[in-house]
Amino acid sequence: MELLGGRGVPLWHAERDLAGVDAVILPGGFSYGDYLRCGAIARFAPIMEEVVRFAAAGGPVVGICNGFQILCEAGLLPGALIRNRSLRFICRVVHVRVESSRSPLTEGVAVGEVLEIPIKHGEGQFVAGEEDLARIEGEGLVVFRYCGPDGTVDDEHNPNGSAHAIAGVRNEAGNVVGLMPHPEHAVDPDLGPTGGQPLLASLLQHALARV
Amino acid sequence: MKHRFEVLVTLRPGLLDPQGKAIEGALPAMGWTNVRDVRVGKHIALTVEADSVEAARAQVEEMARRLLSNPVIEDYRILDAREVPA
Amino acid sequence: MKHRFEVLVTLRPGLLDPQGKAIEGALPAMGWTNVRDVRVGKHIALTVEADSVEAARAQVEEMARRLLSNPVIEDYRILDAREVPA
Amino acid sequence: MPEEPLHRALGLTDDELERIRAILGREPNRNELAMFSVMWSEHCSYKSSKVHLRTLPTEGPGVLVGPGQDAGVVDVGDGLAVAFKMESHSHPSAIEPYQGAATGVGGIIRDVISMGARPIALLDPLYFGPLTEERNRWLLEGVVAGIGGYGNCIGVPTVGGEVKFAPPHTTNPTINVMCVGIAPVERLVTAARTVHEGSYLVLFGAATGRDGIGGVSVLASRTLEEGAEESRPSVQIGDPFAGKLLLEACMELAERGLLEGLQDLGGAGLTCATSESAARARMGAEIDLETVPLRAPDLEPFEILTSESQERMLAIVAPEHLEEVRAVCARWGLASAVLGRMVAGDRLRVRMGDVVVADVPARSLADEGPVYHRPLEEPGWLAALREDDPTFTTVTVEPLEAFRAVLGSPNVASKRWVWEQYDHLVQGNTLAGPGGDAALVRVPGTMKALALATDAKGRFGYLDPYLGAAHAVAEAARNVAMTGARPVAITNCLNFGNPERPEVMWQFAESVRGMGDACRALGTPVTGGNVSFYNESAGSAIWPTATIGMLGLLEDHRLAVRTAFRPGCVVYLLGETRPELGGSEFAEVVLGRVSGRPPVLDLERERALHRLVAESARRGLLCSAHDCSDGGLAVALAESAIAGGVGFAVSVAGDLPWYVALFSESASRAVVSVEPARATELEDLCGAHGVPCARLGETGGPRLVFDGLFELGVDEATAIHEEALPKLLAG
Ligand SMILES: Nc1ncnc2c1ncn2[C@@H]1O[C@H](COP(=O)(O)OP(=O)(O)O)[C@@H](O)[C@H]1O
Ligand SMILES: [Mg+2]
Repeated sequence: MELLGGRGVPLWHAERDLAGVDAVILPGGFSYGDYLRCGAIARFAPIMEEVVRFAAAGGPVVGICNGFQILCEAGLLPGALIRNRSLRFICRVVHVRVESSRSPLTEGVAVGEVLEIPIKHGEGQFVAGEEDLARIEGEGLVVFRYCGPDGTVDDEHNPNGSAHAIAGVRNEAGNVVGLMPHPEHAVDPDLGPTGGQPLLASLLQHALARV
Repeated sequence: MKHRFEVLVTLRPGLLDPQGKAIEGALPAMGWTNVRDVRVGKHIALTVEADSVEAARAQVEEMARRLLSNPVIEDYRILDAREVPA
Repeated sequence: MKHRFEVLVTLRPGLLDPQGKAIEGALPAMGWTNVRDVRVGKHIALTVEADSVEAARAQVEEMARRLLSNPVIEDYRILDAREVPA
Repeated sequence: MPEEPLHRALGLTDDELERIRAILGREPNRNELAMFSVMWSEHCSYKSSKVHLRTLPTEGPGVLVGPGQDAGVVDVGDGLAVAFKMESHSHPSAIEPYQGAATGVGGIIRDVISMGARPIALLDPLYFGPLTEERNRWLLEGVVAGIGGYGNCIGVPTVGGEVKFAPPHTTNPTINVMCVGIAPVERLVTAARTVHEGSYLVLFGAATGRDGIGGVSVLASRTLEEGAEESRPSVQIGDPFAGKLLLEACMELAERGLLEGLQDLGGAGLTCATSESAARARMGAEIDLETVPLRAPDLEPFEILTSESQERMLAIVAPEHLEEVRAVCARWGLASAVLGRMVAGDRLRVRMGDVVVADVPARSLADEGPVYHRPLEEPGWLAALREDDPTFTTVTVEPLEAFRAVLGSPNVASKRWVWEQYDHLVQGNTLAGPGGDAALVRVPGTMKALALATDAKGRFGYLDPYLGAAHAVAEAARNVAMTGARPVAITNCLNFGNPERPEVMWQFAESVRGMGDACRALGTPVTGGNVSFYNESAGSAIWPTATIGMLGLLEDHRLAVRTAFRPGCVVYLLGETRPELGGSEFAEVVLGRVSGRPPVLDLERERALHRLVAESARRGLLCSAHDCSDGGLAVALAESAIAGGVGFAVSVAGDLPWYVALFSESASRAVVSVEPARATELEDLCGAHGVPCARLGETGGPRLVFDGLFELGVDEATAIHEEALPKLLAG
């Protein structure tokens, strides 16, 4: 965030205070070792009560990877994430296509834009029951889909077997969004692709506009 | 009193089970071609200290629903309690 | 005939179970302070086509030993078979 | 049948028992016997290897901590130090690959943490039997998943390593792991810290169970009733989440300056940690085992003393910091226990409540173990094997066919299947992850980067252990140098068979000699390492496998050179190609022979090459650089092409037969490319450094063109290289 001019404030899981931040990012990592299910235990962390309240009040909340899993577990986002279809952890740069501009991450990004961002997860296969899936698609809640470099969505470019190649979704209100790829690992050109830049820039814009 | 329970958490029918599929895929190479519908879930055993088995069971029920399973994709089942010698 | 079995694969006693430990550690914060000895294992359900339930069971036994569990760290148990309507 | 005496059942010889009696001036009790047996084991005492390891060069301008502590430490400037160490976890991994490898990662991470350094990178050199066997596939899959399972979860990127295959590893897979950490120099927790009398020994982290006490369990089986075996796990389970909490707690303790000492509990558990802490401080210690948090009830004193339960650390804490230390532990959700205190004198006195259960001089356990000059003898079969030189056999295979075979051989093929299972990005400093010659990790807060590579040359070592180890050092240094970095220092893991067999001991001694000579010549001191003996079954040992972990330093990461070709550049081969196919990939894969002599190694030439590449990198001269190793020039060219998705047209015409020119594994060579406008500058620089250079051709186009020999598409070469491993693993 700092690279883009924002300021990060780390929040401790056992606290109950969001320290007045303008946006909440639940980062990746392995909360509680991801034992049981990814995010299953973390979503009961005391700070999550505040995050739920913040989200209900329309505050922008972004979940990345493990953070996405936590938001699904907490019921803030639809669906669930299970083990990759290969059953193996995957760390690789993928392409995702932006499917909706109605999220704090994509407000400033055109639908159809293709971004290069790394994924690194063992449990990133997005699933939902048939009805849920129909609703997610019907209401346009899909924010990102895995795709090829030219934007084609097909099985070959679906790294983990996610239903409908879904890489990220939002809630109905559009203020909570989660995704498996790691935009924060795609900001610094020294380290590789920079597909995360427009997303995090959009989040900053969005958060500032609300102040 | 201590009661030991076993909770079985299974993936909802209709959802794809990558682990089950992998096992099914490995079986023929080992000579077993007659196995179908392999589904992998979780088995969680735990001991609850409670005054009655009913109270203990109610608590396990709640833990299974809220923590041990994710209702979006999983079902659970509780196996009978055994009393554990103190 | 088709028979459905359930195999429970559990970590051997004495072995550290990090998953169980993490769950146990998280429970008090959710208000459950009376739970101990949480152990997490696997539940595998599968359907075997065989002439007799005995033959099916023997096969499940062998699959559990050779493929579904690693005897160095795990034990297994087979729940009763149910006949599955064809 | 008379029962075997207890000390022998514990692995102590009669002589060793005599020494223990002499030290104590009495009969040791059971607990003491257990303590001596674990501390005087090969694993902890290095009794067979010590005399050889002493000959290694361990000092250099940047070395802050050499061998002897949990990890070596090197000064990298800007007030920062790098701690690094390698270890083997082969035996546990052979039984339960996932957990064996996972706990290996946890263990090596704790070694680095013990120095007060934050782990920033992992590398994993792995050696398996051929993947045509199902068990070897199971081992590889489990080990890789286990390394990822632990490393990914704890948040340390796995940025490199290697995977090689050789038949002797079928029964004995070799699993090495290296960890690299970083700390401000003044925050290091080294043995140089002053420990005060009366300071507390604080054990924190996981509870203690009956883990890894296999060796001394005979004590139990003689006293406990039948059936107790059940509860004695032979395999340990990794708990990366607990490891993560431990890591963060240790970092906070080190940052706040609350520690006089810090040590992980690894082999020999509490016995090792307490006796070494006391011995290092030239003091004694008094501890009470009743304070140790237990995972299973009713552990006996000897079990608590020797348990190898994971995710535990021992801190030495001054009384005024005790409360703060315990508070930090509590904040990270870790149990802590005050075991006892440091005392004057030299005794390690262990109580269980009011009863003294052991009382021994700490140094006798930690420093005064037996030292053996084991007999050495060159194996009788070696001379004939060496004479059988594959270099001048008649080669009937077509060049293209040979090229396909070598490029797709498991040793040479892409290891993407492996390293895609590792999070190599976490922590956000990975400038270059797996896939190139060396990984590059940014030193936070500076423009510097660490260049990291691991290498072993088992096949060369089999034919000539001296050269095998020396080549491993040279290749690791070369890999690091290809990025433009300067090789700085090494750590290592020496994997061998049974040291009680003279031929194994000879292989070991020769390898140490080769490693030492190469390190001296290249100016890369040995800062630490690990010896893993007894890697054999039924008298058949693994090939002598000296694994080298090289640390290099790149002053400005923006100058880093990469492997990949880009179009429109001129390609050069640096170094000299000789008719050397002994022990080569070509000889094994195409001719079906592992024989002959390994290539000659001229360490001055090697060093000249490294200096040349470093200088070229400083000038921003190179478009790409990649060393020639397994598979020789042909593979080096192909890998640069595949990495860049760019073809080339080269001519390797000369006096050498095509298969020598393409596949000889002569040392000290590299393939580099430059902009045409700067070709003469490179040639001049080569002249100045005394490095032979030959212009091979140009980069560009979609094909790999070996003029007059064969050509194939980049996409086809990529497919051969990328698909070999996944295909084999699919069974
Ligand atoms: N087990 C592994 N873990 C991580 N990276 C690996 C592993 N095996 C190979 N690699 C990576 O693949 C690349 C090629 O490996 P290798 O052929 O051994 O390189 P070299 O011949 O240059 O020593 C290196 O970047 C290496 O780090
Ligand atoms: Mg190389």
